[in-house]
Amino acid sequence: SSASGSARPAIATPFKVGLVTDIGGLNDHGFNHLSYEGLLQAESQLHVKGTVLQSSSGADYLPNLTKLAAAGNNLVIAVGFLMATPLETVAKQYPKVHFAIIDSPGGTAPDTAPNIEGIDFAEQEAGYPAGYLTGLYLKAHKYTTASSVGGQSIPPVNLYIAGFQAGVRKADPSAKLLNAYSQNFTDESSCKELALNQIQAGSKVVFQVAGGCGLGVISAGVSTKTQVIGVDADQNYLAPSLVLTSAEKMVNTGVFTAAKDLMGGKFSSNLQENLSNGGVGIGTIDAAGAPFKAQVNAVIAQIKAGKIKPPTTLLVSK
Amino acid sequence: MTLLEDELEGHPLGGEEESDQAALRSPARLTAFRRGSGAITVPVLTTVIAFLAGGLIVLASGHDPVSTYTSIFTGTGLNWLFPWIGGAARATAAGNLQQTLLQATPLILVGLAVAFAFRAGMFNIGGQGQYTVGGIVAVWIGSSFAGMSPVLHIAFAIVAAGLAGAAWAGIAGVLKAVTGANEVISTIMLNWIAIWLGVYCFQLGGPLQNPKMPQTPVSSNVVAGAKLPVFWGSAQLQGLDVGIFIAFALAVVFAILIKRTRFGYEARAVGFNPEAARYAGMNVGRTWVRVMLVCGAFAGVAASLDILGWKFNLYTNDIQVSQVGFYGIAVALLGRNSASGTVAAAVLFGALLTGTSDRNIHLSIDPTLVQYLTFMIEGIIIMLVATDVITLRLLKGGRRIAVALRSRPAKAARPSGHGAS
Amino acid sequence: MSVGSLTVAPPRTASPRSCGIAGVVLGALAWVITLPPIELRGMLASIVLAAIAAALGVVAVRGGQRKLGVETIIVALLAVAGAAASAKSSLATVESVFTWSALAAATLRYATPLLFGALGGVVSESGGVINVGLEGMMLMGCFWGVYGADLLGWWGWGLLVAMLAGGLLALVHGVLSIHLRANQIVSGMGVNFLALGITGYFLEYHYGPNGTPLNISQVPNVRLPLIQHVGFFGAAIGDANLLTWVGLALVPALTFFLFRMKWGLRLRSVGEKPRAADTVGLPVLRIRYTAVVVSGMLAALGGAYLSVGFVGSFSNDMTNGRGFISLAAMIFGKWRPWGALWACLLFGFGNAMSDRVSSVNPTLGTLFEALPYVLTLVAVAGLVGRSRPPESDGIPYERE
Amino acid sequence: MTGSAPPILELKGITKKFGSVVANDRVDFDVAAGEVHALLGENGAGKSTLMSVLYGLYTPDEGEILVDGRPVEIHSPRTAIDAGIGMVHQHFMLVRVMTVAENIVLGQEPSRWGRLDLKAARARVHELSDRYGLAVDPDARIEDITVGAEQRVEILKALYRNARILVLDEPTAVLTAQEVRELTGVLNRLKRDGAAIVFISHKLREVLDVADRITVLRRGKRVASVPRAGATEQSLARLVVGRDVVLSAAKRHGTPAEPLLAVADLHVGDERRLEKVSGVSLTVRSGEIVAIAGVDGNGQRELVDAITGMRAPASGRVRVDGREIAGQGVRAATEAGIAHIAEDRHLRGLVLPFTLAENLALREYRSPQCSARGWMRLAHLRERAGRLLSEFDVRGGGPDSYAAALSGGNQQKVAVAREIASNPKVLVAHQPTRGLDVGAIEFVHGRLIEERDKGRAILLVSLEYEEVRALADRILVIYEGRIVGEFSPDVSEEELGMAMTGGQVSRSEAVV
Ligand SMILES: Nc1ncnc2c1ncn2[C@@H]1O[C@H](COP(=O)(O)OP(=O)(O)OP(=O)(O)O)[C@@H](O)[C@H]1O
Ligand SMILES: Nc1ncnc2c1ncn2[C@@H]1O[C@H](COP(=O)(O)OP(=O)(O)OP(=O)(O)O)[C@@H](O)[C@H]1O
Ligand SMILES: [Mg+2]
Ligand SMILES: [Mg+2]
Repeated sequence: SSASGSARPAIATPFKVGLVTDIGGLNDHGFNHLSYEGLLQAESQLHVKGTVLQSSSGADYLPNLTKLAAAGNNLVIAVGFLMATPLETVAKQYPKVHFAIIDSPGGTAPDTAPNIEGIDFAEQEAGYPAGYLTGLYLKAHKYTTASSVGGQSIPPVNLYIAGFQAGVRKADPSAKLLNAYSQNFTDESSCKELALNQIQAGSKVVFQVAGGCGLGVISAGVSTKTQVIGVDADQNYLAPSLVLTSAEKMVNTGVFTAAKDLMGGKFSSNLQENLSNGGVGIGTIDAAGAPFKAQVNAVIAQIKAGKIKPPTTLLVSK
Repeated sequence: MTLLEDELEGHPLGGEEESDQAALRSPARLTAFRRGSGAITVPVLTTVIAFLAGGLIVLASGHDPVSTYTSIFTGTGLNWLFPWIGGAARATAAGNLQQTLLQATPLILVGLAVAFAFRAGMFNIGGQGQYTVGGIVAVWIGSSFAGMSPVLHIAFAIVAAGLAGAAWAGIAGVLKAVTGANEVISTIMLNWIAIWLGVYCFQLGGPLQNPKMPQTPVSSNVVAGAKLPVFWGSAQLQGLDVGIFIAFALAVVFAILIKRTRFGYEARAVGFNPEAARYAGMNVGRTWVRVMLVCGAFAGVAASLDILGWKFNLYTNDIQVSQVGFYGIAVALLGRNSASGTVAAAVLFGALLTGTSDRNIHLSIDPTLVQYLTFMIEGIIIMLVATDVITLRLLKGGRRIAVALRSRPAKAARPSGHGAS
Repeated sequence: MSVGSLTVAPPRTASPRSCGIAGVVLGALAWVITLPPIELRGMLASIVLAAIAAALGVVAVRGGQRKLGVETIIVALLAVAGAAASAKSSLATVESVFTWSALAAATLRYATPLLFGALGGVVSESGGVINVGLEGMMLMGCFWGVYGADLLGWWGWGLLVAMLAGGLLALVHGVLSIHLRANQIVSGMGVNFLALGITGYFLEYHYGPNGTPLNISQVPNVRLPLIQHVGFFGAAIGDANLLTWVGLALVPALTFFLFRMKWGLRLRSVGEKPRAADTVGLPVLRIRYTAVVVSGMLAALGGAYLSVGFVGSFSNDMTNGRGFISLAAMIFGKWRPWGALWACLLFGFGNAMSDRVSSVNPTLGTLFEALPYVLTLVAVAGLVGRSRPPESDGIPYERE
Repeated sequence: MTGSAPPILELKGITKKFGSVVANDRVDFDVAAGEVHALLGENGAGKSTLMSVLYGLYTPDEGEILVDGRPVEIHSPRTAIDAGIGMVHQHFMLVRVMTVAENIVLGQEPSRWGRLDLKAARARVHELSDRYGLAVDPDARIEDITVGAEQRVEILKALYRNARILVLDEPTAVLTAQEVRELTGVLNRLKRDGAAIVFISHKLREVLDVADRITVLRRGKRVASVPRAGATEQSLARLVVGRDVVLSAAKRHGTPAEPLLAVADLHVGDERRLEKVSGVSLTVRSGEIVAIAGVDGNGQRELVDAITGMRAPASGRVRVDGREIAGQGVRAATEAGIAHIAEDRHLRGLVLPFTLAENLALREYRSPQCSARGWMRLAHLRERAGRLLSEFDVRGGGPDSYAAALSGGNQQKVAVAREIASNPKVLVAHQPTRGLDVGAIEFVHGRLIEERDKGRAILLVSLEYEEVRALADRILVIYEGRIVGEFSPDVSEEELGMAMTGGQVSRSEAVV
């Protein structure tokens, strides 16, 4: 569906944007936090009036969304696919309000109500160049194995890993790939344990796709002097000489863009964030990866040009 | 309600000083002795004191406790009970009260699951696991059998969830009865096993995962016919469903079971003194098993009311982060393991959860801090409940607090003839 | 009823009990021979061994050792399943899962925080105070350990601050349950909530959205220069955390303390029969306070291992139920340090295994996450006899 | 002997209240060196309370304590110990899982750098036990030794702490005649060494045996203080209860009829599967009281448990009126007509936090009168309890009072009432008067004989020679799990004692 026909908001009343976090809360080292940053950015640059509600359990989703919708927000953003069902319910009750959802589940949510916009990210397009860099690094050092630690087997995680694996194999077709899930996004020690396992099994680059839990992967990298790859944000600052690079997903940009677009009268069923529009990308490349910068940039250009289409399914699931 | 009240009637003894028998160690015994001391006043006063103490924390954190508490209170929706609240405020209050009661519903039942075990001398930490298993079954049945008549479908789902919870708790009961396995260990383990079972069922590619949403680790949705009717508030926007009446009814069942039935008599005897129960010809092991079955059934039904009432599906994530069992222990203890107490405590916790939810409190306090304040207030409430002596002694004009705090050094300082000799 | 068998002296040879134990060993062997380094590929040997084990189990049941016998049969069945699983998997897979040295190292890592918690529980409950608040005390250790290490710049200070915080929370539990004679379970639960609130609040307050800094000073690993390169041992214990060693050392130390020293005698007397202790002039309440506070400090060290020792940062509710597992391990270990150690190791092993097995098959992987819990359940149901807590555990002491 | 010696210990005007209960009401009491001063009184008269005040466990509301003529402030057992006071409590203060030596030295352990010096502890224990003839095994765990030995350990504990004033609260309640004699010897030795001894007992004969002076408490007040000379059991009983007491139940001979309980070749193991009962056979007939006499720990507990269904025997038969019940559990035994007055009312006999109505239903709660189709008939239970409480003269509470709130004697009456009210064919009475005062004993004995005369078969298990002789129609002596002799009630104490300790048995004595 396209923009709702309603007139642009009067100048006098500020444009209001509400944000509902999932139970991860604002300090999840992940997308809730990044969404909030996007909102802050919108507040300072677009002068919108932002409101955030955190959910402390699943029972809060619907009341929180309802509250923001009823409070006259122009745009209500639900952070995370967990809110898909309640969002659909609320959106139908408030057909005049615009809603958006980060990481809509497989693009299904937007189809359920015309006033929902899915903010989707092509994570595989960030994972691919990170993987490609990894492959180059492996080959240069005659290393055999790279690995990934996911939080849970869900699309946003698997897309990253799918791109990563394809990227590694592109650069080093003989590379061995490992993958494991910690089954959570919070317990750093469980991710560290998995990473240590993989490192012990020969992995020389570990890609973390597990939010806060993934910090444990970086910790494992630090204690074994192994290269790791950050996720979602540029995590190079955490261990500047060991974070090979980061696969970034600008959730903040997504939130900002959605607000900006709606202010400009633009609203669609899907807001696609990808490498071309800067919605995903890779972060700082450390010293170990520096020699391969040019090659990685070339691959990025190819993806942008559509010459390479990173896959969305995993090559190796274990 | 005389039934519930007589269950709460006072016990003449303040506490047992020491015992020669292992039997007296049972938590049931401990709580029974505490149960008598002022059925209504003490919990109420305890709550008040806890809030005051919480207010100090709020103050210490640099916020205004009065406005914080005002917003918490309006957030609970309890102001709906004030006739002078009208108009929009009344509508908001109604909405909040619905959420409070919706939260209270499973807490009542999981609280009863813990309380019943306590009454029989067992510590059921497994409410969470029993709730989880009940939820899995409820959502499975609720999302299948689309053509079934609603009443039947709902009853089927609730009963099946109850049975699933019962079976899960029964494992701990049987292990205790047959092999002597300590139920604290087995119920903790069963909690985690239930969680992973649930995650397995609804994960991508899991056996019960929603086939229409292959990219989401979630169950199928409960069909329209299996949803519990909402009788207050919007049926779409999570109004209050009839589940709460089922919870109330089961609380009455609990009270009757405990006080009026042979099973309850046996359960209490076993709880207070297993050896005496054996002496009376009771089969202690079988009683343990049966008690656990009942506990599990309560917790299982709790989950089904959530699923059929407002959740309608289960994400793996819901299963992993649910805290219902944790709260259930607190609720049971706050309610002193009686039916009416548990109901009251569940409503209190429900109110606390909604009242302190971000949407109700965030204007008066830094939103990133509020949930932690909630935990602290909850902790203080629970601790004060544990020491109703404080409240009791305040009630008695502080006379006895001096006794409790009487310290030996102070007395030793007094001159003593012997010391001089 | 076995008629008359008891009237003569109990038969010493091949008692049902020894049959049962032999059965358990044989059953375990049936599985172990399919694993590295033996790696028998056919199932025949395993099936034969398991069958003998099961038969021994039946003998044990017949002989009155019902529980042990049933356990033996369960072990035999599990062994066949395990052997079948090994046989079906490729050798490479089996070897990747059963890298014993790495498994041992991971087991120790998982067991360490639990061990501290469980030992804390042993101390507190030996003195007669049930400590359901271990979870909260551990969590305090997690956060304040990081805070201390960050603020004061050295992990040692971090541990100290952690112990102070854990001890302080334990003191709250102590005042409630000792002086005010609270129901100790309730008080412990309250303490858990409080810790959740306090740590979350101060995390937010001090560190805000970025969380704790990642460059804090961490408890170092102990590199054993001689052992480090010696095959199995090198990988298993050549590079373990200092706190792991401290925890392991605490087990015999605490055993010695409890059973060989006068303070241990006093502590246990207070937990068993406070009135008896009182009547010989021991300060019951003071001893209980000390026990509870020390227990909080130990639990906090366990928490600090997680944060300052292992991952080097703190996140909300980081203990994630480990305190309760410690509690279970303590009960499982029959309120004794060595017992607690075995329980923690078993649990840690389950965890380590689950990590490796779950990587093999991602769909079934989630089920394998339950492995440590299932292992514990099976073990507690079978191998451990009825355990008896200190007689006055959980009963507040008052004179009149 | 030494009425003239100055008192080592003096209690003056002690008052102690528990809420509204005045447990001690301006009580005066003193004891001199080398003297045994007995303290008598009904259950709940305030004896233990007074001694707890002395030992620093309770703080008196009024009054003062003088040791060696000087006032002392005793506010904890520590100060009491320092003042030279030692106490053997009514309920033993021993840690069951620890050894004898550990219990004795607890709190004043010989040690090197904190490490227990068990060798030194053992040596000290040996030295003391040799001096006073208190034989104990320092390395045995308390849970493995007999009550008599526990008693000795308690005395050793006090001596180890150099007590000059020794308080013994009902030390003989659980001892056999033999052990009582040993204890008397020990007390005499202590007396000779100049100790002052306070001796509390309900057994008047013992009191007359050991005491130099006797003080009687009633309802918290001191009612009399008399020298031993001139005191008789009758006169003391009158002082204690305030009326005349029938000390030895006036018993006609029973008229035994058909056998109701038949035990044949019973073998029973204990918790550790060690055989404790080895081939016991016995018969109890309607209208007959058969007593099992023996030193504690000779298999009585296991025998009673096997007969009442609490424990499955390894082999053998138990028949109640022809119905086999061995190994079938308590319910089968109850249904066959067995009732069981338990040895320990707190451990088994009562559920203390239950009301009296609930406690009184424990034996029969499954009967149609008490519960129907799974529902308890609460009104009936309450009504029935009211009847039983008045019939058995239980004082201190009604049907809705909690059992925990009654005094020990009244608690025992509740347990007795319940078992008798279940209208059993066979009544197994295990230590039915343990810890009861003379008045209560009189009552329980009277009831047992009454029930016998109604045609019940009564199996009495008792450690007390007098009780056995007063009640039994036949006496079976149990020793190391076997019945080693059968005697008529007029058997001499010496002979019975000999049999009970495994001496020569002359079967010829047996009355069939
Ligand atoms: N801790 C207590 N709290 C309240 N009342 C008590 C307490 N201890 C004793 N009493 C009451 O004080 C009175 C005296 O009890 P005490 O134990 O001294 O009796 P006793 O003479 O030792 O009896 P017995 O012969 O049964 O041992 C009783 O009425 C009892 O109920
Ligand atoms: N905390 C208490 N509050 C009220 N009454 C109590 C309390 N503790 C003990 N009592 C009562 O005090 C009395 C004396 O207690 P004690 O332990 O001396 O038992 P007793 O009467 O000697 O009985 P027994 O013969 O079983 O030892 C009993 O009636 C008991 O119920
Ligand atoms: Mg894991
Ligand atoms: Mg007494």
